Amino acid sequence: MHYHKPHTFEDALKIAANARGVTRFLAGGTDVLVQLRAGIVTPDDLIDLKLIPGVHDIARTADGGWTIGIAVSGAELGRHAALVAEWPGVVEGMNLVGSTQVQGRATLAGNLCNGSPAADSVPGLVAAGATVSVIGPNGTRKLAVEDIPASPGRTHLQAGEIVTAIHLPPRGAQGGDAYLRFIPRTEMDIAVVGCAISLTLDGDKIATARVALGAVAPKVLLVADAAAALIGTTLDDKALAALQAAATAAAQPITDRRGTVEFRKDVTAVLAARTARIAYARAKGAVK
Amino acid sequence: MVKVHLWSGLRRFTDGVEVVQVQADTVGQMLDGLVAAHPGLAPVIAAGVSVTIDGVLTASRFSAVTQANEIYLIQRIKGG
Amino acid sequence: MAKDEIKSEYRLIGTRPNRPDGLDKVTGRARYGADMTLPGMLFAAVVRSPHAHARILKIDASAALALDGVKAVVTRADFPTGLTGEDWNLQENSMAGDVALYDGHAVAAVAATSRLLAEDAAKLIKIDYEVLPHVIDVDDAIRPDAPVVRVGAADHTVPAGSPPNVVKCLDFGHGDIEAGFSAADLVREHTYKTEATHQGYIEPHACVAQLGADGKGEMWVCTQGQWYIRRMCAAVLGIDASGLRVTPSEIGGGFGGKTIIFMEPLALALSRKAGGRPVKLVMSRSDVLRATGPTASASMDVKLGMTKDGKLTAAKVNFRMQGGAFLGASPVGEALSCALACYDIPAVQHDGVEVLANRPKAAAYRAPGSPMAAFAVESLLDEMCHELGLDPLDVRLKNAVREGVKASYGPTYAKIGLVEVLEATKAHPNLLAPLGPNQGRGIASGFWFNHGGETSVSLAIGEDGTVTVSAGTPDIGGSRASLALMVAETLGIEYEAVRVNIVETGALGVNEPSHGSRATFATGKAAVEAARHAMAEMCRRAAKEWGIEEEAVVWKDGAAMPAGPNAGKFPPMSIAEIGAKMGGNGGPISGHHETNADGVGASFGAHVVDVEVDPETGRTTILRYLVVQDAGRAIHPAYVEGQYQGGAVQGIGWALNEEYVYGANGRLQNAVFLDYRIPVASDLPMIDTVIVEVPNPGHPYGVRGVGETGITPPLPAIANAVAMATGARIRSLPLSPPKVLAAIKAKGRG
Amino acid sequence: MSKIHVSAVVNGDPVDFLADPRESLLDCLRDQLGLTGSKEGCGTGDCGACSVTVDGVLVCSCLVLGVEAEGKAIGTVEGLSDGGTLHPLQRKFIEHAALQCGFCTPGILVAAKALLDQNASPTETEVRYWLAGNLCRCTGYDKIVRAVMDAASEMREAV
Repeated sequence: MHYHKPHTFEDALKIAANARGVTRFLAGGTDVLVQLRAGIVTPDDLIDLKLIPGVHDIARTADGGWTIGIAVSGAELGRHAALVAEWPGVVEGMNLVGSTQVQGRATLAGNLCNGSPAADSVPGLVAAGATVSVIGPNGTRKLAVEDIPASPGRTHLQAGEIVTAIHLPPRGAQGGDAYLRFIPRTEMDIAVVGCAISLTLDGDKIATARVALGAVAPKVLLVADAAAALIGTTLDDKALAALQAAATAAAQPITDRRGTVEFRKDVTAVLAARTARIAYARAKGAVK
Repeated sequence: MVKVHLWSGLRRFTDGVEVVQVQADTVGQMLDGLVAAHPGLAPVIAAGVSVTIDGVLTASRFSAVTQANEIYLIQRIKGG
Repeated sequence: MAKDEIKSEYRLIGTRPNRPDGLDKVTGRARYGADMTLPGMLFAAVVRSPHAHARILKIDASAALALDGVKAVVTRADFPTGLTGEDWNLQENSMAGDVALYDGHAVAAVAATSRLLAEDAAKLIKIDYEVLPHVIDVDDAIRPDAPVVRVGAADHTVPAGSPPNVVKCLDFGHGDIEAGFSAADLVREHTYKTEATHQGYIEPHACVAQLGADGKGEMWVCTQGQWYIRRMCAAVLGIDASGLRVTPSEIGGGFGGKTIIFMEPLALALSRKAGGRPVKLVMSRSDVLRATGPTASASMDVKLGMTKDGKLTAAKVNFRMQGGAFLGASPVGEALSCALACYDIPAVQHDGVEVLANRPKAAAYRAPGSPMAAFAVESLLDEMCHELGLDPLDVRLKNAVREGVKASYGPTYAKIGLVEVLEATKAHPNLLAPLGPNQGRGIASGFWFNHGGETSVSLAIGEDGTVTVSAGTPDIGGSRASLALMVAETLGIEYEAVRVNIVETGALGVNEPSHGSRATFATGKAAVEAARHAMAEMCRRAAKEWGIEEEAVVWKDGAAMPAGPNAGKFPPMSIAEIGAKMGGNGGPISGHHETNADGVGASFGAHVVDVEVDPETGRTTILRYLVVQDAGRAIHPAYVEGQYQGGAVQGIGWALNEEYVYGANGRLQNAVFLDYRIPVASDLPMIDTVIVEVPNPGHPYGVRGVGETGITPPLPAIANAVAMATGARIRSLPLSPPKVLAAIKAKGRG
Repeated sequence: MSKIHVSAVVNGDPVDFLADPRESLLDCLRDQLGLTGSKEGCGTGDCGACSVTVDGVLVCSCLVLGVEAEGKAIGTVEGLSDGGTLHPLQRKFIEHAALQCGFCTPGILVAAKALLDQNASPTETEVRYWLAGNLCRCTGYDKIVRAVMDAASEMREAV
């Protein structure tokens, strides 16, 4: 295995272009090292992106959104008070990834590019309407986060493409988001079901909403029907029931060592309602 | 003579007798006496059994036994 | 010597000094299995079967051996043939013969000059398999048409015509069982299941082994018992036991799983084949989960008869257990023996079978068999209490065994402490805590025999009067401290003046491992005897110095002194003075004792747990937890509490989330800590403890042994609490959220 | 598979070692530098026995490559005590009997110190969640949590 530490994304691209075997990028490193140790993947070339200037930065954009560097760790994200105040759901999703120790290493970009349908940080990004910048052999492009995952362990990134930054839109007034997951223990588990909801209010009424589900399909789901069930309501019982029905209908889970189809569908409904209540309260400014 | 209580699964080797009397002054003599009187018990005793004297487990073949003692063979117990 | 009189107050026993090995263990200096390096050392990697059951057609190691730096490859062909019984089991479990019997079964091993090279070489060893049908579940394995795990494995207890995987049958009981059930007002019968769990010690198995062509070698290894390792490795490799010197490292947890060998013979065989160079072999976590020690899985029928006022009249249990592909590995005998041991029941019948399945060889795990049995019996007992409107703690007290009562497993109980435990439980404030919605309280009792075993201890007086104890039972949870306390108490010296070393196999006679809750009981008893032996010699030396009869000298407060007015007037001669003089008046002074320790006293416990169950997700939260257990005597109460708390939390894991999950292909699906879910700190509240002391007359300070009983009550206590919280009775473990939610929903439909 | 030269500072001391890029920082600490206090319990970041700090950040050293240590300051259990003086956490772990087998202890001490460095008065819940990635199979965590809380209390009084 060859280890590279480029200082620009362009250099990283060149290294990747010249690599002949299995190539992996290191943003945080938690997934790559686990796979290396378990003998699942031993890259021929490992390209460490953490030394590229700017990858550790969290920056306010001109439009009032945020750009998050690809090597920003979960712990760094959690310490950023302004970001936490605006996008608590995005941050709490990332902060649920692994232990305190893993938080020191794991990144949004890594969690996204690992391609796990159960990745805790991804539903929050999808609900937020986050996008990513990508650089590749054919230039740069921007993609919605929900367009990155393809299937377990696979993404829609093309060969040699690298995510260079993650962008959150402006939160705006009367917005709130939340992420909840279900795990058997209190910590250290992979999500059995995850649900993120971001919404904005017009007075008491929900003006816009995005609902994302994790771990109930081969990739993260953005559920338009679930969002539609919320928009125009004050999150009354009827709206919650419609949200639950839409979320459950969209879920296509499997039975595995972490849960059954029936259980995942049941919990999808439970989490959808609980997450919606938190996001709504946050949007009203009741809870941060 | 000492009286030895056998667990019920062993009684098929002793013509159904639950309490076997053997001549013995020690646990070792008692076990040998059991096998001599009832050869069907040999593989069981060879595989290992636990012996209690007055309710307390004993490990020594030299532990003394008398007719006043309550003596049981029980399943061999392995700890963790 | 006259029968010991057990006092209630001591100078040191019952205090909480710092453990002697504490400093090493908080600074990172303590050396565990993988921390040893030797000159010229090679590193090993093991090739394991990916199949649950497969004939090994061909092993081609030529590509591996062609790599520079690869020094040896071993397969079963490098081991002697003709072994029988448990020796064969151990050899077969260490490395597959013609057939791989479970996912993770070792098939070949390689030694090379670096760990990475060994791992690369292992990937180049090509093995051709013919996959065979497999069976995993205990109830599937017992079917007459089940895939046959091994032909001809059954022992003499199995009647002809039994299903092919049944390898052992047993039954025992007493009383008129039919009359007992007739006398009952309520008779209930249910079937219970528990999945296999792993001991889950955080330190993976590790050793550094060296073996020459002359059959002489040595090994550094994390183990609960260095002599067991020596005997087992010698048998598996066909060498003399005395040719192998085994030094125990510090040990990162065992819980029964490090009482036998797994990969140690492979390291020795590789060393022998590599010209005697030392070989380090460290298991990965997934190796540990796939190929070492799980406990058995169990399927259990229980039938109980009870009168309206809560008196048990009869009990019948029928247990089926699989302990992997190896005869004798399941603890079905222990499970049956413990099942009804807490209760005074006029008529009891126990039946059990052991079944083979395509799983790793089960190893002992903390009170082997007792937790599963308790889950079945204590669950049903609880259910019947509620059906009759009786208090479950009162019913347990009403039926509790006590001295003079005939035990369910046959003999009459000597001095035991269950009644005292239940009374202390009843008096505890946790029972008064109010319960909210979706909360429930569960109670259960538990029992373990405890164990004595082969024990040898030496003790030497230093020239300055300090004392060195050589013990053979590895210190897993503070036993150096408890041994030092007992020796210092006996000798009348300071705790700090006693150093306890855990020694290698050449330094003492055979010691059984630190298992069966025996280290403080048996090694402690032998250490006290060794101290008395040394005291007697020190009195002789003092008598010589004073020129009086040795009978005229007694030992008191750390010194020899004349006994009575006729012995003469001499100032006390301290242990330090005697140590300073011993070179000139007879040579070194040491005490020694060896025994197969008798006088073991059983330990009973009761646990009370409060839980809250999320009715929408089935997730259980432990709110409060109480352990009450009879220690006999707590030598170092902090480490007794630690045993209670640790046992309870292992039981909580077993009850809630731990289980072996196999795929349809027979492969273990959760061989990492991410998915083998042992409890984490945030899952738990503080674990409250009450140490009950009903001294064991068989130990000089009344010790019973405390390590194992604590894992027994949590399984049923939590199941009982969840049943109260949800109204749904679940008769299989673990109580994982999907199972609990399904039960809640089924109750709603019912 | 050529090895890479790495210069770093470990517990305040400059060190150099050659790392195969496939080796974890844990492998390098243990095998190259002889610092065997950090333990491997899982190799997948699930047990915390290998906890160290890298430039002050708590990580699992099994999830860091040795080659990534270039130019970094690494803190391990061996650096917790100041010469002959134990860190209050180390002392409290002994006094509270917060270890049985002791294998998880180095990782827990390093993790607990990282907590107290940023939060001088954690609640019991905060201690439990911070340490959720440090598995202990012996103690049931009770005495560990008490020892950490007591050490924090003593350190607050000493300030």
